Amino acid sequence: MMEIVRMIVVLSLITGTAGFVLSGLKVWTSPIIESQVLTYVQGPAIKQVFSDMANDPIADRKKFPKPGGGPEDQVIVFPILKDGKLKAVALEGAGKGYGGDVNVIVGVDTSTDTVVGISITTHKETPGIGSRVSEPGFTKQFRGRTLAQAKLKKEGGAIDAISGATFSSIGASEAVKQVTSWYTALKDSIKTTWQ
Amino acid sequence: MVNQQSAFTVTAAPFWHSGRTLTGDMYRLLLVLLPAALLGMYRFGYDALTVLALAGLTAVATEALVQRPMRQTPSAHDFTALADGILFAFMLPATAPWWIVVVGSATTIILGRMVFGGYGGSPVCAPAVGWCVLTVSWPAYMDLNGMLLAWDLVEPLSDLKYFGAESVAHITPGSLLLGEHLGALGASQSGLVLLAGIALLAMGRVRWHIPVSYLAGVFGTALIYWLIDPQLYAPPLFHILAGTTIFTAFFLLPYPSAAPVFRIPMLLFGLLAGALTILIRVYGIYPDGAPFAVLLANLCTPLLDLIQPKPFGGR
Amino acid sequence: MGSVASEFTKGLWKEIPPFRLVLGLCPTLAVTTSAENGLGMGAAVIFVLALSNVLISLVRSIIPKKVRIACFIAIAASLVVAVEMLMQAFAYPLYQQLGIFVPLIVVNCIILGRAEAFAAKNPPHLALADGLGMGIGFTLSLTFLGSLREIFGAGTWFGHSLFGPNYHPFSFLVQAPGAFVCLGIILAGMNFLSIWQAKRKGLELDPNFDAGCKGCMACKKMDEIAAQKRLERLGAKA
Amino acid sequence: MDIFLLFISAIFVNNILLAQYLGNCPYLGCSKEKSVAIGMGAAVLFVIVLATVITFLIQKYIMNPFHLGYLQTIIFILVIAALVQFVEMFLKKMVPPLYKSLGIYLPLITTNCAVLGVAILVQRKEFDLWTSFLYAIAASVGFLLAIVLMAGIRERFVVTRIPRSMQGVPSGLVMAGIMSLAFLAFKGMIA
Repeated sequence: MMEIVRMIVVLSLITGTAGFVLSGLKVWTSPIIESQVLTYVQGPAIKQVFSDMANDPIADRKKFPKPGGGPEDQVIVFPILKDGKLKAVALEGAGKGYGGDVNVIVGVDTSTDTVVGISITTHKETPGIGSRVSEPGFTKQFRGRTLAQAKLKKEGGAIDAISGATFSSIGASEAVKQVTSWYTALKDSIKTTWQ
Repeated sequence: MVNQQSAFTVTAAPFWHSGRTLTGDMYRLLLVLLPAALLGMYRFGYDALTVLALAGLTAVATEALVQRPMRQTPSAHDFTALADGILFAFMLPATAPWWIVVVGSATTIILGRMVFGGYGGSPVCAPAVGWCVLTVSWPAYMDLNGMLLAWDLVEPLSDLKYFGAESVAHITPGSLLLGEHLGALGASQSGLVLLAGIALLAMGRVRWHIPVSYLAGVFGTALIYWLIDPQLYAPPLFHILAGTTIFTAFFLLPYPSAAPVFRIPMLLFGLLAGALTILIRVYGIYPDGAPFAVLLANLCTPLLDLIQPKPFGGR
Repeated sequence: MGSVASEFTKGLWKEIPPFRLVLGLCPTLAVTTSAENGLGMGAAVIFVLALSNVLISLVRSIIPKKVRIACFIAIAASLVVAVEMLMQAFAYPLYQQLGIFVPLIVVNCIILGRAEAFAAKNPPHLALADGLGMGIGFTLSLTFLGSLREIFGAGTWFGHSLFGPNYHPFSFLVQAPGAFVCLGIILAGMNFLSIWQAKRKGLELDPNFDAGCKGCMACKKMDEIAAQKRLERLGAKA
Repeated sequence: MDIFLLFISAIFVNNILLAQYLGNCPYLGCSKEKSVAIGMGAAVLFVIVLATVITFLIQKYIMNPFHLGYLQTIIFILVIAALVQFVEMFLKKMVPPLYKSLGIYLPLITTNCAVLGVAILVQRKEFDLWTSFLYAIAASVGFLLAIVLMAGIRERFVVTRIPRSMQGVPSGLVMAGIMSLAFLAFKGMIA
């Protein structure tokens, strides 16, 4: 009996201490991890869309409540500033492709409300077929489109789907649509945040 | 450690020697391959001779070098290393750069046999190991079409891979048999290699089971694909005559220590390798999958050999 | 029991982990495609191994024998989670490169092997020396193997081009088969050295020199099972 | 058809041992005898499938709702360790014949990185439960195939003149390399 009690006490002591230390570590590292992930996953994609940035959108990012989401859901907005003034914003959206979510960074010009460009951050599409959504041949089409045009032609937009990779194209286009809807809903609060 | 030769010496005198020796076997092997090598030299010129000589020389030298620290008696005189080197060179493009030949030939000897104790200990076909290592390392230098740009011909299997069955429809079995196309140095001289193989069969140096069942496996699998869609897949005879198929059947697959020894396992072994060859040619990224198929089949050898005849009176 | 110095240095050569004690093969094979990855993985292992050794040695008297393995695993796993978080926070590209092999440090036999074979029986300062020594030995081996594969397989070292554009890298080495072959040849070289040394000094060769993963309980048990099966078969035949 | 591709991919193209380097310790440790290899392979298959399904459910219904994702490693390994113990006790009591053939391998499997590896892989690949289950089966069949082929070959090493310094693990590793080379033939068959 003594033995079993000792086993339970020791085991729970060890796991308890471990849990305590780890949750402390988690609280300390999670903001650093978040910015690291953003720098290495979203950062390059944002750079691809905005080749001439003056600020660091990752450091200047702000969180907004997700339109239509629950009280805890948030959207991260990356501002592109010029001379301290807001020029454009980048948001990341996701759409369901063939193999899983297609995540897309979409840059939107805040003065004209047009798409500056898109860049695929992560996807699980078939290499060589669905993965062509991340090639310039597809992403370039979004450049300079108005928010209403930035969807596939069969949905009334101006974008050609990649032949043979319809699902992946739909996924990317869904992600862009998600971003444009968020942008439209958040436009005013974005503009007041950065002027 | 029951590892030394003593594991075998459990017999009683007197003995009768069959007259068959390792040296004699290798001597015959090299002799029957000579016509194909000569035709290869005639077609691809001086380069082919250099590749053959370099591969053979490196193989012998590597074996001698590695045998010293292994404390084995040097065995260059039994021609096994030379034969492995030549078999390996037969699968190279004739214009292969010298360093690729040296590295490949050394790999053949070291990875293919010396790490397993030398000729007879290797569980896989040594020249196929050398070829596969080179193919995964330097695909550009092993690409037959790309390496033989100076000739006006094409390599049928690469064409099949990249341009589809139509592009090889005009190639007749006769021209394949005569080797009137680009291909591996010696292995693509299908007609002469076939004659060499038949000569080995006739001399009793190779048993018929493996080559015949391999060719049957290639033919059968290719036939299935061809019947499904003759527009998309090449005819079975093309697969048998193109590339290194015949060379594989007679010289790589029956590699002594790496092939099964009983009849039914040998037949299954050949069929398996044949089917794998076609599967790799149809779905894989390598135009000619025969040596890969050899390696894969070799891996199954010990399991296939479990199908044994029952000893008389055994339980 | 030896001194701190001898416990530390044995991990560097005499019992250098993946080469002499065949421990922790999976990460050794998987992450050594470049010298940098080998070094990064090694650093993570040093951290986990040294700390787990110290912690286990500290609590060794209160752990009941029956659940000791569970306790070791719990301690090692917490440390691995800590490493995962620290790595994500401060070396994210490396974390991406090493991928699934960071969490898998917890089942690396080197951690449990040292816990069972050393830390559970020795005071903390010796356990620390042992953990550091083994960890550094592991890092050295991984960096060595990584350098070898990177230099010949890609023509670079820590990302710097070495031989210029005319070198055609032997990319077999950075692919999966090359990992196995390279490690196999290195192990053979170490064995060759042991045999040669033993012969030169006129000593008996350690009969276990090629017994495989010595510190890992699994392999010892495995040999027992194999021997038992063999006996059973012989018994059945007789 | 997708299931077929998943199986081909996990068994041949991305073999868990030969291409993903998971579970190499038992691969080299238990491949000296065919009977041991088959026993180990079967035990691994059993445990991987069970552990993958259970850790999947724990991840989905306990860890995700409570935001405990960062404790994945520690929770998974403790669950696997407990699971293996439990399975061993269960088999011993309820199915003695199965325990006799698989039981001896079970305690060794806790520290097999293939088990934890597959459990974490299906989480990283974001498979659903059914796909995870199938992937676990396919991956462990790949393990079984590789280890049995290897055992067949290594049994023959006993009668060859392998140099002294190559005996045991080194020759096993080189053979694993050649096996992995042969499996590269399947490269490109499935992306």
